[in-house]
Amino acid sequence: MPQHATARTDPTRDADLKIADKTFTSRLILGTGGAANHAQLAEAITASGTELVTVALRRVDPGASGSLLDVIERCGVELLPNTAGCFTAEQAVRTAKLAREAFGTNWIKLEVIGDEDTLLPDPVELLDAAETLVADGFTVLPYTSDDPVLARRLEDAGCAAVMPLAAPIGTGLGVRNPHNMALICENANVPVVCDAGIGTASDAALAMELGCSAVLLATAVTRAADPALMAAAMRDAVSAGRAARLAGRIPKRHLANASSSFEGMADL
Amino acid sequence: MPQHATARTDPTRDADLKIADKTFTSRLILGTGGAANHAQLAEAITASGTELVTVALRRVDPGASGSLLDVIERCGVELLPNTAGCFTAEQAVRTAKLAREAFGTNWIKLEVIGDEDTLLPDPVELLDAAETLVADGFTVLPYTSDDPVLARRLEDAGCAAVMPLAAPIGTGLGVRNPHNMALICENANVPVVCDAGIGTASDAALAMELGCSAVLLATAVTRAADPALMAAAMRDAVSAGRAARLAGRIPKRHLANASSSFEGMADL
Amino acid sequence: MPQHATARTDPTRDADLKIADKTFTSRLILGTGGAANHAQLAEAITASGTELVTVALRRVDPGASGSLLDVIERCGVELLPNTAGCFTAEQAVRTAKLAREAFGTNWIKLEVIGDEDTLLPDPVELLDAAETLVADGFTVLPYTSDDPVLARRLEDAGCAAVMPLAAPIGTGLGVRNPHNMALICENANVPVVCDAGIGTASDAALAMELGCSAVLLATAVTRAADPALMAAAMRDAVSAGRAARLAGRIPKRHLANASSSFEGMADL
Amino acid sequence: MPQHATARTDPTRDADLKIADKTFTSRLILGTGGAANHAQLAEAITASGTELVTVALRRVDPGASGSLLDVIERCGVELLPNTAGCFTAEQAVRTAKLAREAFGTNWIKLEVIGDEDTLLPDPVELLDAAETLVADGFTVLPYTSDDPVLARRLEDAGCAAVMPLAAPIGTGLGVRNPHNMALICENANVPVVCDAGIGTASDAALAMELGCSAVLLATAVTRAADPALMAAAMRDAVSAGRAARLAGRIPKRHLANASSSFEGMADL
Amino acid sequence: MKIEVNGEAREGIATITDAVAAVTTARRGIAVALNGEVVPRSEWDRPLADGDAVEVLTATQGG
Amino acid sequence: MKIEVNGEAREGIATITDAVAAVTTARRGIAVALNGEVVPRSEWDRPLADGDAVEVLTATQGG
Amino acid sequence: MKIEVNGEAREGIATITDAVAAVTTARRGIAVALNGEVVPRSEWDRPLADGDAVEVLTATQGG
Amino acid sequence: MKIEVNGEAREGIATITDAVAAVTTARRGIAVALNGEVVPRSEWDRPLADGDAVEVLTATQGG
Repeated sequence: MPQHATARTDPTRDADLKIADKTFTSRLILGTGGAANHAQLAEAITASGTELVTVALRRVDPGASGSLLDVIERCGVELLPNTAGCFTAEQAVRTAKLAREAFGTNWIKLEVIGDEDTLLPDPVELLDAAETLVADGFTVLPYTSDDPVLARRLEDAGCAAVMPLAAPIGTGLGVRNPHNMALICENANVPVVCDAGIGTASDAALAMELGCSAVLLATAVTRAADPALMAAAMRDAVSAGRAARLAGRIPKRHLANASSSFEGMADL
Repeated sequence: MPQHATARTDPTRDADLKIADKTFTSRLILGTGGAANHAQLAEAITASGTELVTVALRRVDPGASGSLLDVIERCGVELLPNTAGCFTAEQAVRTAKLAREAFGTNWIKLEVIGDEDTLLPDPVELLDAAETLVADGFTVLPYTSDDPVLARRLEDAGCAAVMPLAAPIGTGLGVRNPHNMALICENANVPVVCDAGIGTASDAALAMELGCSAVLLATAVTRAADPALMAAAMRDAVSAGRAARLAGRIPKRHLANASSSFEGMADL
Repeated sequence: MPQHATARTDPTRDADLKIADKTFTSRLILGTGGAANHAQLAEAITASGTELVTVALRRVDPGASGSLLDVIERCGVELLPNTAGCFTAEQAVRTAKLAREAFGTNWIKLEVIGDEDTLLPDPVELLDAAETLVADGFTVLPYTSDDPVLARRLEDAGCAAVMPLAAPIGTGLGVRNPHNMALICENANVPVVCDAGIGTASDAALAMELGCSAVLLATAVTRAADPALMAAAMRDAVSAGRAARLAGRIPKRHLANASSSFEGMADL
Repeated sequence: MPQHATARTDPTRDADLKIADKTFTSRLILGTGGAANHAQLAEAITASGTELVTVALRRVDPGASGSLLDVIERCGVELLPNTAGCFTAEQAVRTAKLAREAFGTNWIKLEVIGDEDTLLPDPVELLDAAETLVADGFTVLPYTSDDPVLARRLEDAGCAAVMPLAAPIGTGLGVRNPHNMALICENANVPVVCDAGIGTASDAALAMELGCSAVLLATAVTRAADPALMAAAMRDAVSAGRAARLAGRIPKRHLANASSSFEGMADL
Repeated sequence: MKIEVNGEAREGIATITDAVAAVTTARRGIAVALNGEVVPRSEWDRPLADGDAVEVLTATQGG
Repeated sequence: MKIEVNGEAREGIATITDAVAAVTTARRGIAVALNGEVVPRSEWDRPLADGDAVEVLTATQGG
Repeated sequence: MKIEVNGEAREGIATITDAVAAVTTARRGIAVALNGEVVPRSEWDRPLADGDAVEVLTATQGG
Repeated sequence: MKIEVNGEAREGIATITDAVAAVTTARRGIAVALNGEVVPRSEWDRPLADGDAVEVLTATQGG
């Protein structure tokens, strides 16, 4: 029974996250952008309990001290390259192929940006790039808007997951449109990963309660005053939100529902 | 370093909850009302990690099977009696004295209700009862509205903590007025315990992020489809919210803040 | 029929606002505080369509240019003195009596503040003052928190209306707790006037939709960039919110409800 | 001065709504779908003050009593045909051409739906149809999601306005994502019309406050308990929201800002 | 000759004018599609072919 | 002598100890009110008077 | 004799009428408190005592 | 012969291997694009032509 209790109280135990051919125990994916240095990043990765971290592809910097890949390797986590910064499907496809060559993985976090102020995705270019990369054998995880129709089309195009944003990258505004996020989760047949816009723990918990299978965040942790502590907060928030979703929350009521029965009240 | 990491990732390590003369590692207080049976209650208490549970005082039920006190004792947690169901200061004071006699504790969760549909507290009777009980040597934890002025007056009256509601008892509406809750936390010199109205994990995390020292809930766990799993969710949500508060969240922005720098973009 | 239409489209026609012995066509009460000068104030009063404006009682200022009373008289509106700035029941009662002497009205907007940073009311002092003033024959309109129990007690004390705040004075945060505001309106047998905290038109409309009988605001208009235009906005927002409440809004749905039927679609 | 006041208090006076070659005094566009009968529809159109109403194109119904076109003509408003119910660009383009033939207008409310449960637009088909229709000389008003990038692309395609949804058609959920709506308004160089999802007056006012140039709604009025009264509410809400936007609202504050100065307080 | 008008098979329909007359007496606010393509009123008299599908459309309440 | 115990009239109840025994065998976590006022266990043997109302209370699930 | 009017010590003030005249020429919308208690206009001529505090109040902009 | 490596014109670069060596000693986690197209490591020794643009890329922190 304590054993049972343990099982019950660890929702990930009986429900690992499966994306394409891989299985993860942690439902938190960490972006590495924004960390002040490699030591701080390593501490945050460890505290977050994540098993998958994103990286960008950029020109080698002759002056760089230490290798990001070494940090990731030391932390024992897998790497997910992204196409951040691309504005066209062609640019994104080329970047994905370079990432495959550089890191020996066919997994790609597909980003095709349509606006440099909001960094919001371009729906047409994104779908185009997704179709091309799926055809080329990539496991495509697209960063998308919270549009349920676009999410469906990305899934139909063969994406291994859909990653709708909570809010624009780095804004920390949390889930701006819980209704859309819920609609996406209700209709998706692939994992839904809430990607971008998370600011604090309750945002991450809410995303999971709405039905997301995982949360991807970077800035919220890497730019927090204490990244490692915020990473731990996000780790707990994601499992809390997942457990709450599975546990079946009470309905919302307009009027009260006594938790202490009036029955047996003394006549004082 | 892993040791350090552990310390960093366990915000309660360096910051236990102190109320009056007692110290708690857990920042979740569980109400026992609403549980289907003692076995389910015990499982929820264990999964929640709580160290303090509330009980009501009622006429002995000759037909009752098993003793609630035995359950609480077996779980190794402390007991906090309440004055639930009282509509006047006099009734509440008498109930508190009976609880002290019955359980040998001078701690009391003070409830004085002003309306039977919403079970919202009566500010005048509540303050009156608090003053009387403090003068009689009780450690008074008042269940109060989210009115910052009333919270201040209860603190001035000598209450050991103030326990503003998130929403009416059992409604599961979450923190209805985060602004008031934040104002109370900013000004309080005693622990603020968010009491009543929590529905799901993100609600509890938010309460902690707003500055609460702990969360007290019953219905959200005891009436969930899977109480033990929801108890675990609340346990994690409270530590997530606490850690996020301590970690210093990122500011909210209107426009995006790139987590992947554009610097070093390849020309593709 | 156009006549009918007119009647239908003017919700105030068949439903004037009655407080104590007076009847008002406008459901907007304007506070005069914060206006840059008397001319701007007069313009705002006219544009707002209000019939009742609040004033404070202060030491005569020998250097004052022009009389506020003349402005109010020229605008042809009635005056409602307040007890703003009082921290105790005694102070408020004395101020009310001085206002009655100065302006020849027994109407008083009762304010008893409990905190100088938030200017939130003190529930105990407020109720005490209300009882004293009602006994002395005043028509008491108390500025109160959004606590439904306190509102009930003020009504029971004989207040002619209850005036719960949307948010603290001058914050412009809008209705912080629509649930409490709705609970107050559902249970009140006197007019509920939403007082303080309104920032923009949609806030005022929402207050009326929640069931308020009127809205009282000052800062939102007097400190807007264009006070007269904002006054017109508030005039329209209050009648819009009132009409929407009376018109019976559609229910909220999770999924769509086609406004263009699919029936008769051409086969193209 | 009263003349001035009038001007000031009628924000539409100095700021009519211009779309393509037409100018409107009213900023409310009414959908005719959902009305119980023609009489009720006529009453709602009149009460709303609208100058433009939408209609769908369907197979002639031999059993239909009376002509919708006669109703619209009698009300003296213009007609805006839509492509409601179309799921592909081709279908929508054909429908638009038929509408042009039937009604002698090259204005079209372009709808291309991507999901029958939510009736949310399909971004790819929508943009494709918009480009085709613009090339064919249509004045295209696309019903779109609240995605700022898609809105930009529709504007770049030559649409005369963009019409982002507040929420799915007929849900009455109001502006689900004010942040996106504000971003669209900040960046658009054509009028932004908030289309679909409005439930009540405060929703319409908020849409205007966020920067929309107009509001298009049907169900909220036609399916209200009293359509004519709700139409009047929406008329006032739209002008209230517009005026509030132009008037420059006060900033939101965390703490209070006294509307009655403490200066000159009597010593009582 | 079998012609489909608004989804119903009909006999004795030689032209679009016939097809329109078969379902409505109204002339204002009517548009016709022949096999999916709009047919301007000026061409309503051109003969139909067996199996042609005619859609006769007008305004209905819509959002 | 008529004594009310937890709202029910009872016969043959001379002391609070009798009243408690009438409704429960438990001793731990029990408190007694006589006519609304708490009675410490040390005084449970003092005789009751006709019409006395005794409340015998214990812990139940509560929020 | 020292009288305080609206917080300022003044000389040569014998009655409330004097006190009012010392700070304003207005008569409408004025109320007077003597040592905290309101004084009806009918009693403005009663003599003041040394140390009396007079408040002369009127309407100002307020929310 | 002028070759551009990561946006900088360089001399004495005959192959991609030379280009890579010019900017980094690392071999792991490196990818190369020649005029926009990825070049697998097996082809790094093929000669470059005048005006070729080489991009030598690796992992950096990204969200």
